[in-house]
Amino acid sequence: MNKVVQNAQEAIFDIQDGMTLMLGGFGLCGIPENLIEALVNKGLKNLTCISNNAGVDDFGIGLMLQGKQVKKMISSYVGENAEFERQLLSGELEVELIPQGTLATRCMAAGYGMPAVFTPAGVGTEVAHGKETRVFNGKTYLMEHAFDSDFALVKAWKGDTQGNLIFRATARNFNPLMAMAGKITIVEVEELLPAGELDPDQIHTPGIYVHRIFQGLNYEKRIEQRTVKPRQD
Amino acid sequence: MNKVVQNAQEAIFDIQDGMTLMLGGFGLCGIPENLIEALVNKGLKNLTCISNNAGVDDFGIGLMLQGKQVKKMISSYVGENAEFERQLLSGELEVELIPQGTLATRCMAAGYGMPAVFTPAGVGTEVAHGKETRVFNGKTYLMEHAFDSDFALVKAWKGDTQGNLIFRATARNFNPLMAMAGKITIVEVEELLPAGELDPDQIHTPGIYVHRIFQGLNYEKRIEQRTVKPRQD
Amino acid sequence: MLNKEQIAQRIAHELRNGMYVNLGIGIPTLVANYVPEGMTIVLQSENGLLGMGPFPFDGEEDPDLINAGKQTITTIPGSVFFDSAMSFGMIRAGKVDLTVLGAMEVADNGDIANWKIPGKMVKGMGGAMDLVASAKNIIVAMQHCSRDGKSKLLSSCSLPITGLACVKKVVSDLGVFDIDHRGFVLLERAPGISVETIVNATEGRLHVPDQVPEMTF
Amino acid sequence: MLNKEQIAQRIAHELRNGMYVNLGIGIPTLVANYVPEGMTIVLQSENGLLGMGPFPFDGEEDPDLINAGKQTITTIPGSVFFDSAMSFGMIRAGKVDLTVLGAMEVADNGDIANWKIPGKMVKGMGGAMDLVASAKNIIVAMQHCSRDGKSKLLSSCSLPITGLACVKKVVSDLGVFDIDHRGFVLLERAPGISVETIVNATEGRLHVPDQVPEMTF
Repeated sequence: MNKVVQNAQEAIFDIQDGMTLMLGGFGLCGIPENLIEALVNKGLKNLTCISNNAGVDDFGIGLMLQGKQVKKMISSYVGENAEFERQLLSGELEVELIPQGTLATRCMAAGYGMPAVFTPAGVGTEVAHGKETRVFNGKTYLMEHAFDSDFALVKAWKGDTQGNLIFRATARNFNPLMAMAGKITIVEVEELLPAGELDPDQIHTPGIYVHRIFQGLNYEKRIEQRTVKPRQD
Repeated sequence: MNKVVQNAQEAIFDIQDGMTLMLGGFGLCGIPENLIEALVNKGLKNLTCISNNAGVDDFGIGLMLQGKQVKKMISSYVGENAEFERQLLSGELEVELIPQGTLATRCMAAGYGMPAVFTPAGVGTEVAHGKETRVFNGKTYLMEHAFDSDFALVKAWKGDTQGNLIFRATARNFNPLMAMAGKITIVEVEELLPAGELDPDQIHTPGIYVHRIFQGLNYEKRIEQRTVKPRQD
Repeated sequence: MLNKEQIAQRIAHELRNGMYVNLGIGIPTLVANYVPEGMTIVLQSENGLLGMGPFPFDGEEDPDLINAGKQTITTIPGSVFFDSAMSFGMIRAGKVDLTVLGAMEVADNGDIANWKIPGKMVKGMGGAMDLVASAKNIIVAMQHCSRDGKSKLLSSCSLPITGLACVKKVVSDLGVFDIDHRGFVLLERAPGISVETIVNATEGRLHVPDQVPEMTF
Repeated sequence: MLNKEQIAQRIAHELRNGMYVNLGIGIPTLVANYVPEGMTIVLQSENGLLGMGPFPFDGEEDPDLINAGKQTITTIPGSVFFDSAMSFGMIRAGKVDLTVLGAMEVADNGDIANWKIPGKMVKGMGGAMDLVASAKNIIVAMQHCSRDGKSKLLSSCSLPITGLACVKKVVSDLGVFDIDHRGFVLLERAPGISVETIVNATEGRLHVPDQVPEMTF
């Protein structure tokens, strides 16, 4: 039971060209910054990335797009990224857009061993093309399949040496779902603690789902839309 | 937004004969003691109860069986209860036994708006009779439907006035799943706090799923199998 | 004609105490500014938060705490965080009482199009398809006509649709409309807008009752 | 013949460092007492716990902390609690490395019956059907024959089955058996038990290799 690795580079040693990766985060919130940097440095190519968004031009998955590492994105929203748009329009990049709840639920299905789930999202739209529909209680649902990915790359707030994870605020988002869904799950945490330091009642992801864990460095946590209100004083 | 009621009696004011109730707990661990007592006192009849177990002769749902209030039990294991056995063999009580994971997942499906889920549990057994099967990746699954219940009766450790809940240790079990699944969800807690007293990162059940909440009294928390080891000293 | 703030203000009349509400990006977000005094509503943000508070004070932004529009926000007493599967689970299970969305087009049977303009950049549907497929009560905030004067309240959507027969009410810059078997049912006129103006601006089936009051704020 | 403790002790040889293991009620529970020195395994209890510790000291029982057999237990550093859906989710997703169960009957194709005796009281399957349908590796701990001497290693189960073609290995009081296309494959004999005794006690197809060592502890 040795899940702790030294850093992102060591953690991704066996990720190869052409693989399918899940990457946690919503926008730039809760993304695995260290792991993305390691993927960029390693120069892997032809990756399929399952992630709600595709980062911005110069941060997050945007960095992988800059390096033309991504063959296909499976996302719900990709509108923050000019390089993304260029590659899409030029045909360099494949994109599969799916509803956000479908994305989340297909991750959960993988983590819970459910091969398929039913959702009404996308019924009657182009998302439904080629998919099986089914009526329950008079309402139509699409059958959507669990994701099948080689690796899940996840960012948590705190973790322990057994791989137990706690997320913080809305940086939770897709992270615990993808943590459950990867054939191999790699987690970077802001703080890595000895087993026993986390309250067993308050762990979001049990370590049984986690294969490798390390403490990340130099978190930038860039904000996409800084919205504030003026101070009264 | 007034979810707080005074006690169990007030909380169950509109539960009627013949309704379908979900009751949280595993064995006697984490059962809604106050709500069960109120159901017994009210003398409701012909209830269908969805609960992993049926209590013991003189505690938990066993008290409702003593009062012949239960028409049908939907459970995974009912072996701790002699009165249960008597009523079953005499034909007074209907019982539907389903796998424990199927019970849990059918609750979750209701709470997540998924009309049906697939599980391999029970394939090829008498549990599969009359159920649709389907093969995914060479493995056969049963299609199981989300539960449809009138009320969910839940026991949590701490809760706040908005209905946010935290469970403790293995008293969690089916409670958060049933909390999500009830058309109306009633929760008894050991400690009821003002909104804002619970850490938003550590809430197991968001209050959006909870309709009524109260602080329970006189918890007995009976232990079914007291297993201990001798002290060394 | 109503401006964006007034559309939001009018939609706020639909709020009821204790509602759980999901507000989409754009005009819907503004609705939060018009919650009536003394009323409690709980805002759901589909990226994983119930109980969304106002923007933070300058300097107190938390990069881990954003809404579905990726804006920095705050929590309030009673807030809860959860993952995206539970977030859309509660949406799909009908636990959110009211959803307010923007739209490019709405049809008189309640179809909505708000995610894609073919030939232009496609940003994706985000959570919109999940919301429209599951919400019990959907109100659309929108401009009645495009900049070149074409009606966006149609007999059928020309753009790729987001969901079928789901919109219950539309608040446009010209008026308030229910959608039922009669099509768009004109409930209220914007101040100074005549029924005739609305009739001319509406391509879809429009039912005009005998009395159409002017809206009040 | 092995006694219950010895069956558990032999099964403990199958443990590997770092395994997540679910132990059923009865003999399987005893396996926890024979984890080799220096090896770490994590016990999953399907009522919602990873990292099950030993029984508490007398007077320190916590009624909120029980295992799937409803016994009072303790946690260890690194323990986690979760709900029943996640518990069976991780079982269904194949995250539990080894499952040890008791059985009333096992067939030579791996079918197992361990939940019901028609005509007698039916207690229910609990989590057994979920476990056998999903576990990657199932070892059965059982008595080879019933009290009246009938084999419980059969060509097909006579009792209502719990799951199909799922058992990978059987440790009985007479020996250790793999199950593959040849049926029961005799790997080891219990001390002092002859191959002939095992052949006579096994109703299902039995493959006997040339060499069948006596098991060691």
